[in-house]
Amino acid sequence: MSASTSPRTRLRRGRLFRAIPTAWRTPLAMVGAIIALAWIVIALIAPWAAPHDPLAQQLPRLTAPGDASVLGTDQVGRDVFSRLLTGARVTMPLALLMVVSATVLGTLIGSIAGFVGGWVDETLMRLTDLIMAFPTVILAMIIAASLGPSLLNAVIAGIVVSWPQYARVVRSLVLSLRTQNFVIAGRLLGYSPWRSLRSDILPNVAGPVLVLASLDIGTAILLLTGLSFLGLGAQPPAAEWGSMISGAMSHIDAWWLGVFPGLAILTVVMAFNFIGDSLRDALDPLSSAEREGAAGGTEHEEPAAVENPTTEEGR
Amino acid sequence: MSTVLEATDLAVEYRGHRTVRAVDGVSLTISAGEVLALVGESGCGKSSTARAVIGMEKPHSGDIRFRGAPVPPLGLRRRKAELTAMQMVFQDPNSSLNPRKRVGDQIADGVTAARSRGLSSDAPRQWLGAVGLDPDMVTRYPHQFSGGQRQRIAIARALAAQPDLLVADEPISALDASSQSEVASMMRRLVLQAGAGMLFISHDLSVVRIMADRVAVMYRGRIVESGPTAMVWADPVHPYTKALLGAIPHPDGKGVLPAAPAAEAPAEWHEELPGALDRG
Amino acid sequence: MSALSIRDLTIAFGRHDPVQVVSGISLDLSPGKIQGLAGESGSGKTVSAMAVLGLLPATAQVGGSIRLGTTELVGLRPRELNRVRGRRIAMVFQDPSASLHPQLTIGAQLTDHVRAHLRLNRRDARQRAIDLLTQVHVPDPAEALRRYPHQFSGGQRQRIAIAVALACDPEVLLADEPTTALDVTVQAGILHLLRELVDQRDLAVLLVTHDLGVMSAVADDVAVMRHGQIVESGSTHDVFTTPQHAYTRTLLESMPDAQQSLVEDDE
Amino acid sequence: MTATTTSQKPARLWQRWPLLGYILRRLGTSVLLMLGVTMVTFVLTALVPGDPVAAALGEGAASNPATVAAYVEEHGLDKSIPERYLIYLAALLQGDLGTSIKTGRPVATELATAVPATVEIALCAIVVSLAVGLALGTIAAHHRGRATDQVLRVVSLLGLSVPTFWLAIMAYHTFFLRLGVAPGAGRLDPTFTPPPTVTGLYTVDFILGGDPVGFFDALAHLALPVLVLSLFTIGLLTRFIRAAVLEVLDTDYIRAARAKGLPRRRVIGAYVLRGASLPILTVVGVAFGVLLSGTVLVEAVFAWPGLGTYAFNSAINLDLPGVMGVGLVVGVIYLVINFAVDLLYGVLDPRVRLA
Repeated sequence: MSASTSPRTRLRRGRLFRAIPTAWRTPLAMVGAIIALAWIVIALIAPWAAPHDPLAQQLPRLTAPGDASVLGTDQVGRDVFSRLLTGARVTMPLALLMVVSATVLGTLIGSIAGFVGGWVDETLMRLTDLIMAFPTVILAMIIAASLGPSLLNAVIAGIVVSWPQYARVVRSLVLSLRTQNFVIAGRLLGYSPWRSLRSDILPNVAGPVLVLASLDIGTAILLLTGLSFLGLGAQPPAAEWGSMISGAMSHIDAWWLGVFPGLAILTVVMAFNFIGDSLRDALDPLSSAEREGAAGGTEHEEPAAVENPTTEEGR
Repeated sequence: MSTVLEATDLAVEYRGHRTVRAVDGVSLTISAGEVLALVGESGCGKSSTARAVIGMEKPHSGDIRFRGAPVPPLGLRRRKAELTAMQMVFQDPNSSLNPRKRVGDQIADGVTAARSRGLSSDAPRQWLGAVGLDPDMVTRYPHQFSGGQRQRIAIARALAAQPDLLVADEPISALDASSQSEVASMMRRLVLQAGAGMLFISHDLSVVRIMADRVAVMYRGRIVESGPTAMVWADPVHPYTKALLGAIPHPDGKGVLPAAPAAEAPAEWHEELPGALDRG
Repeated sequence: MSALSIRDLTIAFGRHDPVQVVSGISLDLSPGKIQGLAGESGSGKTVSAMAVLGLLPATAQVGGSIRLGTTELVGLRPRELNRVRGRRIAMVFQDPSASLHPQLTIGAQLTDHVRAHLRLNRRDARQRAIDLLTQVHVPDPAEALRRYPHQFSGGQRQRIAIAVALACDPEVLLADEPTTALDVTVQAGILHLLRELVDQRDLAVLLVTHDLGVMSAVADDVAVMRHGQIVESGSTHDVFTTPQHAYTRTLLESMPDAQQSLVEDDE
Repeated sequence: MTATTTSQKPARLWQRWPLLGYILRRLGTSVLLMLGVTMVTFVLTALVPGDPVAAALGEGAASNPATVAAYVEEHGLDKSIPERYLIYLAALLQGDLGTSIKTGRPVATELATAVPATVEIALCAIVVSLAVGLALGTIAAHHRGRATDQVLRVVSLLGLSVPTFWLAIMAYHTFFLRLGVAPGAGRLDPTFTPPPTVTGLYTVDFILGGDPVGFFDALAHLALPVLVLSLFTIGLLTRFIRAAVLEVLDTDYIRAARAKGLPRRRVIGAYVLRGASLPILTVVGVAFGVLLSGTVLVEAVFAWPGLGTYAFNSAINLDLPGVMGVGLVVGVIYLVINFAVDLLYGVLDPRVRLA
């Protein structure tokens, strides 16, 4: 068997929609999905669920968690619990916006670079090189500071620093797909370049890009809260997790000010990472736990028979 | 018989830190209703020749004509309708089909290509039947088939375009031994029924023997011997052809070890024997 | 007397819903003989060979008995198994460019197990490696030890892989499709080498291959596998000339050798 | 591919000495990349809506037109942007990185202390992450699908999910303020004087200066920031090394090594890890960039006078020379890492070396 593609890439393609149901069945993905769902519900009902106005400075200051206020109050008498719930409405949609924009932008640029090739490819790839030469937080920080501190500018900075990774991945996928036999077969049958891209290439890019994006949601939340922590994102008095932690720095003995927003970020990011990792696992036959049946040890023959009961005799 | 393909003095080079000339002055012609087999061992340039003929590889020099008109390399642009009369079947059945598209739709693309040249073609269901699969499988996706079945589908898609020339690059080497000669015979039958010609690339001389009208043996980028299959098989002239034929083990139960060449690449294999070319 | 005796070997994959891929095969390997195991992909021939050396993944369940002399190999503890592997039973794989480590020199791969098993010092191990390379006809053995696999041709790589397998003088050699990845002229050379080594060293060989031509050329006895079972076995001559089982007949009839040319004589 | 090698054309210089050609090409692209990086940084900071004059002078002084005019004049802000860029480049060629608008000190001097401070943290963190990641990743791969693997998977994903700045605060609060087992912020206890500068890495300089007490104090100050910073990269490396090892475990050469009867430890050490070394090397390069990102946030908590702190101060003050300096340094670090990774490829893979 001298197949030109490795079994890995061969199996990975086209498995996306069968992979999603498989991924859901693993406990890790279930836990992730439940936590993520819980936070999404919180974000939706926060205005009604919050016991106090998250911005109102009307409670006694710096009271520890207790009967009066579930998670205590901050230095100006705001309710930490209400601010925590409201914070979910701020970070998650913006992180999603950031990831979706970066994915679309990166996919667009990556597929143009890979498909057109030549100097267009060269130029675009040097551009990604430039951006990727900077550590993401440092570049995002410079951009956010230049544009002026605001949450929206932090999102813009986040998009600028994160699209190149999608462009790189999509480009290399497109490049390898372009030489795949089925794409060439399409061209020999008279496909236009556009049709080739739309029907042969992009559908097969979708899976890996989706995995990348799902894993990137957590990173996006970390970046946005990090920039807010530095004072380059959400501005006071907004109820945002990163800036809540920043505010807690000057009242270090009031532990509840810092601990809870941090746990909020941790659980949300973890939930999306669990989901993303399970999805990657399901799409990648090698790193998966090899759920039953075909074992990784015998690539030569048996797995084909076990995995794929339709044999030659079946016709 | 009309000539469908004429390649003259074809050369293909690969640039790296060392430029490698994979095909070094190959000329061949294929007529309608004829199967030409190009045989040789790995790295001899037979696949590069096939890829250059169809336009996947830009030749370094030489001339390729399909029905008298030059074949431009497959670029970014859409291929002209006339050139969809050249089709190809690839070696690896797993990458030959789009995993995200129903096989019926992929065969239908072949039918569309035939229509674009004003020809009629059967429906995808009938094509599946023609290659020995259940017509009801048109709605399935490639992953629901075995490697051998996928190769049959790829053949159906190429033939649905009603080609005048089918280029087949090791189309059977990834299949189970027991179905190799059956698929090869089926390809010959269907191509000849359609009045087309076929360039059949293979490293397996025993399969070539039963299905090729003519055979060309390649060694290190050059054709060293060519002629009617039966003649080359029965009476090889070039030392390399002799070695190649002598090395084939036969399943006859006699326990005879095939002849092994004395060295890895004896000098005599490089000889040019004009008498060995275009025999018959 | 048989060197290796396989009795009622069964192999299944999966813990909860096991799929049986080998269901009760028995084979005997004798010194100086090549026992062929033929079959198409998915018939279970490769996993059977892997099971002998305990190379199957943890999800595999192996039943039955595999005896090497007086040692039972099924269920043997890893430490004891390692005393058998490479020392008494060795294996050659299909693709020599995959079975040799690309980042280690030939010398390292040829001597590390020799030193582990036979407790030789560096110099003796090196000398032994040179002798081995000479036996498998690799030119300039001393120089070859310093080189890496990619610097050799496919045929030489397989010769080196055979030398690695034979380095500790094993009694049994398992050869899994040893010529499938090679060109036919190179294959002929390897088959000659295999026969030569079997005769010289009185090796017992299990030759797994789908290629009936190869099987017919070198095997003394043949077993034909299908769906995890042996459907027919016997001396190579008998099985190839007077096949008893319908499946064997189908296999042989599908070979190009058995078929008439489809080309009609125009003249 | 075989066939003949054509050699009609006379071999060029770089064809005869491939290594020389490689280094020249490498230098060329490096210069281009550095030009690009400075340009990006320049354009970013010069074109944006923020007002550096106001940022530098403060609200009061910025309302005085004379002060503003003098300031603009002094820093050449009245010139066009391309002009200013060229002036900057000309100075750069003479090794002049300009003067910080905010502090009035030469940027080069400030970076000379900031960069080693960060490099010290990042180097320690990469060593810790790689050691832990190699161990955990290999263990996880060997126990694929079993409980150990699942636990390690959750642990490494947790590492990827913790907000670094929060963890830094929690660690500082717990180990310094509460338990008192860790030293406070900064690179040294205030009672110590920094060692004579040789490398700029305090630990190394203390050893070179023969001061063991200072060395241990510097090491103690490094501990918390390094551990906090490493958590994310440990998660990253563990996941990745697991995947790389799994891929290698499924190769014929590992089956062949096992079939030779080599002890398990030797199979892992000599065969598996060597086989996985190239992808691991690649991800270590990536991890270094991630670490540099993390330093910005961790340095802010531990009052560490490093590159991250410097970048932050320059950015919020829209201090153009400072930001440009950061961009340059970051570009150089990126190039050095990539170059090191490429060289190591050659060391680890004979196919690259001999090609």
